[in-house]
Amino acid sequence: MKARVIVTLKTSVLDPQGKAIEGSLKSLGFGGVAGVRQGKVFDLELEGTDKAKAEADIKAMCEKLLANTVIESYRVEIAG
Amino acid sequence: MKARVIVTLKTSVLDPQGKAIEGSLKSLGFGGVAGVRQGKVFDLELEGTDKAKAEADIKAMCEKLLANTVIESYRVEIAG
Amino acid sequence: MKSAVILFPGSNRERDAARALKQASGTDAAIVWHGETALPKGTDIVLLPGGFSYGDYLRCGAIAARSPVMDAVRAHAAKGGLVLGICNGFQILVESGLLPGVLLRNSHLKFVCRAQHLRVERNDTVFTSLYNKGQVIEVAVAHGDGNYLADAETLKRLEDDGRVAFRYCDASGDVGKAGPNGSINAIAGIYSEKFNVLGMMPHPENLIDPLVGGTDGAALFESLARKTAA
Amino acid sequence: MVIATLTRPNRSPMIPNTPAITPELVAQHGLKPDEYQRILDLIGREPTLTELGIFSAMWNEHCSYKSSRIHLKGLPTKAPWVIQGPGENAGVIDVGDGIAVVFKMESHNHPSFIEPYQGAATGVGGILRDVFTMGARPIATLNALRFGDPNHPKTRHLISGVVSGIGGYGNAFGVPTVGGQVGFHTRYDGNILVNAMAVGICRTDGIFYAKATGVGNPIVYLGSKTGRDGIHGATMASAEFDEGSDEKRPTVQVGDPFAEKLLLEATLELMQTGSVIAIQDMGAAGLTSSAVEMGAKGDLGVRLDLDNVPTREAAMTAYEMMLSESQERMLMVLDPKKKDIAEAVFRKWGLDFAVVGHTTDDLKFRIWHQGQEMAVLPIKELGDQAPLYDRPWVETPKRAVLDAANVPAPKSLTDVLKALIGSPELSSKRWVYEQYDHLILGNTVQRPGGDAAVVRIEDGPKGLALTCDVTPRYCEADPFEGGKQAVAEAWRNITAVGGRPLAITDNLNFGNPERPEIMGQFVQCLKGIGAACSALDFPVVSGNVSLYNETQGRGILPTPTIGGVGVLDDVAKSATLSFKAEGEAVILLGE
Ligand SMILES: Nc1ncnc2c1ncn2[C@@H]1O[C@H](COP(=O)(O)OP(=O)(O)O)[C@@H](O)[C@H]1O
Repeated sequence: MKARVIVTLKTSVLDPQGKAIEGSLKSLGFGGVAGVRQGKVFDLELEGTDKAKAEADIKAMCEKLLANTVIESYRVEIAG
Repeated sequence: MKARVIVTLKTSVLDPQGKAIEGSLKSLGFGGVAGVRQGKVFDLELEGTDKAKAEADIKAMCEKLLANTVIESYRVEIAG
Repeated sequence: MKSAVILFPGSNRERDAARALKQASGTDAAIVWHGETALPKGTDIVLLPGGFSYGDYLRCGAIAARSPVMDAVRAHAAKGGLVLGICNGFQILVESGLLPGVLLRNSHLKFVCRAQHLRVERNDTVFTSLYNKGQVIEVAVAHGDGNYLADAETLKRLEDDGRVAFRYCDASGDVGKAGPNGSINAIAGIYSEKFNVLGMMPHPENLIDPLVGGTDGAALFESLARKTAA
Repeated sequence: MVIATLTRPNRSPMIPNTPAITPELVAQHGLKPDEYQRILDLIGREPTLTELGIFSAMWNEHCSYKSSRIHLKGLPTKAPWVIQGPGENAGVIDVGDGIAVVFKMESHNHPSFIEPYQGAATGVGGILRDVFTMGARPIATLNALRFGDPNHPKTRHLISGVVSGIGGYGNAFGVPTVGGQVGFHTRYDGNILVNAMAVGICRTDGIFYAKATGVGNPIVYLGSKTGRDGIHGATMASAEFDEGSDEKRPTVQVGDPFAEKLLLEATLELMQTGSVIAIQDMGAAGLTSSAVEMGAKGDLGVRLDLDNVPTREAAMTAYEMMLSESQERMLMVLDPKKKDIAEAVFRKWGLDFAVVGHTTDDLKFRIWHQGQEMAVLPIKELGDQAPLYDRPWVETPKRAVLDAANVPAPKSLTDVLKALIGSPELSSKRWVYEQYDHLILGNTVQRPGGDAAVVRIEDGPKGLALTCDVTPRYCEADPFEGGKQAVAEAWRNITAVGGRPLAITDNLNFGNPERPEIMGQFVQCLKGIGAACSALDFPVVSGNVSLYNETQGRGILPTPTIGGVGVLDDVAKSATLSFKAEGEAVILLGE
């Protein structure tokens, strides 16, 4: 089973990377960019076929390792 | 307009970060993880409402800056 | 020798580089701001220093590679002008297309700072004429993303053309052991096709003084000074 | 999906500035009932919410040193070479030839436990700012770290995050991290210690201070924008952790070493223009404590107009702006005639620059926002009238001296040696310091791995010997002797490399001072430190106190980290610890 986890900084948290990328896009001539936030994506390959279990497992992985919920939020997408 | 760009390493490129995370997940007791690949996500806020133009612009941003196409592929999702 | 050290926001070894150039040539390097569109007249060598340009955000060197001054650097290189990129400078060179390949995160995923032996692969270039071929030198490494990678075809071309400048090795010159970062073929630095552009991860500019770890890096700057002496 | 809007008007919905101040609200601000009474007596009315926030920031342990102040007064802080003792952003000593050394150590313990990478990184950022706000270019950093039992499930994660955070910030900022300490003990399981020290140099006539002068001079905000970072972080740093704190964790700040590097270059460039009258880093309790300090030190009032504060988030209230702990920010009082020159420097470096207020002659701290006066407080009393406690303390009972005769001799000395050098405490720390760039700037004469690091000053021949020391188990067994020993060890490490010890900074990490045993450790350690400093003519010029390092009633080992600085007149003469040749004599000095 394939799953994707997207981890992003909470909105109130400073994102220095996003800020720098936004500046660079602007100076490259992309004027219409009003904001950039950078996050991480984890593509997981899981054994088994139980979707509900996978979802619970991934949630636990996020809480324990993939995200620091003090500053980050995460979203889990399980493929088909 | 909001858009999301997902940049991932091409499959042929080794991903030591993903490997390390896979190892950590296993040692945390998540046995069923068969593979992890790490990528980046950029959430963009764009001015204007022309979806086609936005798509073309974002493609150009990816080619010029957001992805290093020697090793990375990208995907663009435009909200709504 | 007229040299220009490019200062990007976040560069942090520009003083170290300027000091090494001055020690070798007796002249002060011009410090050129990243927003400039031209290099000082008569520049012989452009040095892209180490550091974390733009915080190394996105990818190391990626944002700096797209700053205005890089067009001038590209034009300088196209005319055969000398360009030396050290550490972040090397990353900027590959991101700007002046050198092939990519520099990935170190294979052990950690920043590494330590003394490191290098083997000088050839001494018939402007950068290395004062070394011996095969000489083992000790310089410093200090980077988190120095893991050089290129596709098989590019790699073959680099090797066939003798464009590998330095390889990581041990004190006896053996490159078999793992380098500090997992680079393919233990590559620590490469030349451009015309051998006028050199990118390298290690820091020869920090090893120019017997009191501060040794002088094995000095010959690189002295080679340049000799070649470009007016 | 939520995406931050980055360009937005800074209009706040008017959250009431004058809610009823309930005992609960007071308690949430970490203020005790008698402390609140003190506020009422001081201003003669009920405070507004913004004012309550300002008091909570100024009167917490972290800012006011209310439990430690009276004891800190006993430390020797003077010597002919001391230019600035405790009380400024950092201490300053004279090392001759017109060169001043500026240094300080500070803790970032609690944030590093919650988010090890960012907590440690912002700790390094904060201490670097303390040094370059005084006009000095940082030339070295050190760090003293304590973790729990190596086998504790959290330790591995914490150490790896902290070490990469320290490296991540210092390496990008571009300062060599040349030394430090790493220790382990189960008593740090729930409270790790991250103490960072920064050292900078400037000309003795080029030092900048926090004291504002002149009425009507512009107060300028510099650096990154203000967000809702760590609101109440300063209060958190003084509140004991309880079991539930994993859940109600407050936000921590994210560091931006890139912005800090720009801030460094811009600040030093600006100082050259002669436009800076006073300058103060926005550390914990950001805008509040920096503005109050600049005004109070100069016997001036301060008026801030928050509408001009560059913000990162929409609709920030006065309360939030005054308590934000966003990093990489500074406050300056500028010469009005040179404001444009100053602004040009900051624009060049791409940093925010905004006039957010001015100095006044009414000795009041006034906060204006959206046409309303949100706070008006007596500026000097905010600092001077902070609570001061002489907390009860008890002496640590003397332990019986062990009789060597009762300690069984080990069977194999080789095994003992192996056990010692294999222990986490004594094993090589290379894994740590290889992740720190210790060679940048090209002046590191003695790298990590020796007794003290030696860093050359510019082109020499002078250099500095730098070290961090403390042995917590000695301090636990006998706080007085342990405090003395920490200073003596710093002294020895400096002399061992050929340096002349000049002064120290300290970082006093202890448990809950409201417990007499802990307060006793604190008082006695401090006495020991003072005794050793006096005996050695090795004054304390700066420092930091971190109390309440305690989880579920169990405190850390008393850990007064000492950061020592010495000078070498010629770095070529520094001594290293390796044996140089075969057949040399080995001489043991001392008892
Ligand atoms: N956190 C750290 N950062 C940088 N260097 C460190 C750190 N911890 C230890 N070191 C270095 O490792 C060496 C050994 O440290 P330590 O065992 O504490 O030595 P000692 O007990 O002799 O002071 C010293 O040179 C010290 O500076």
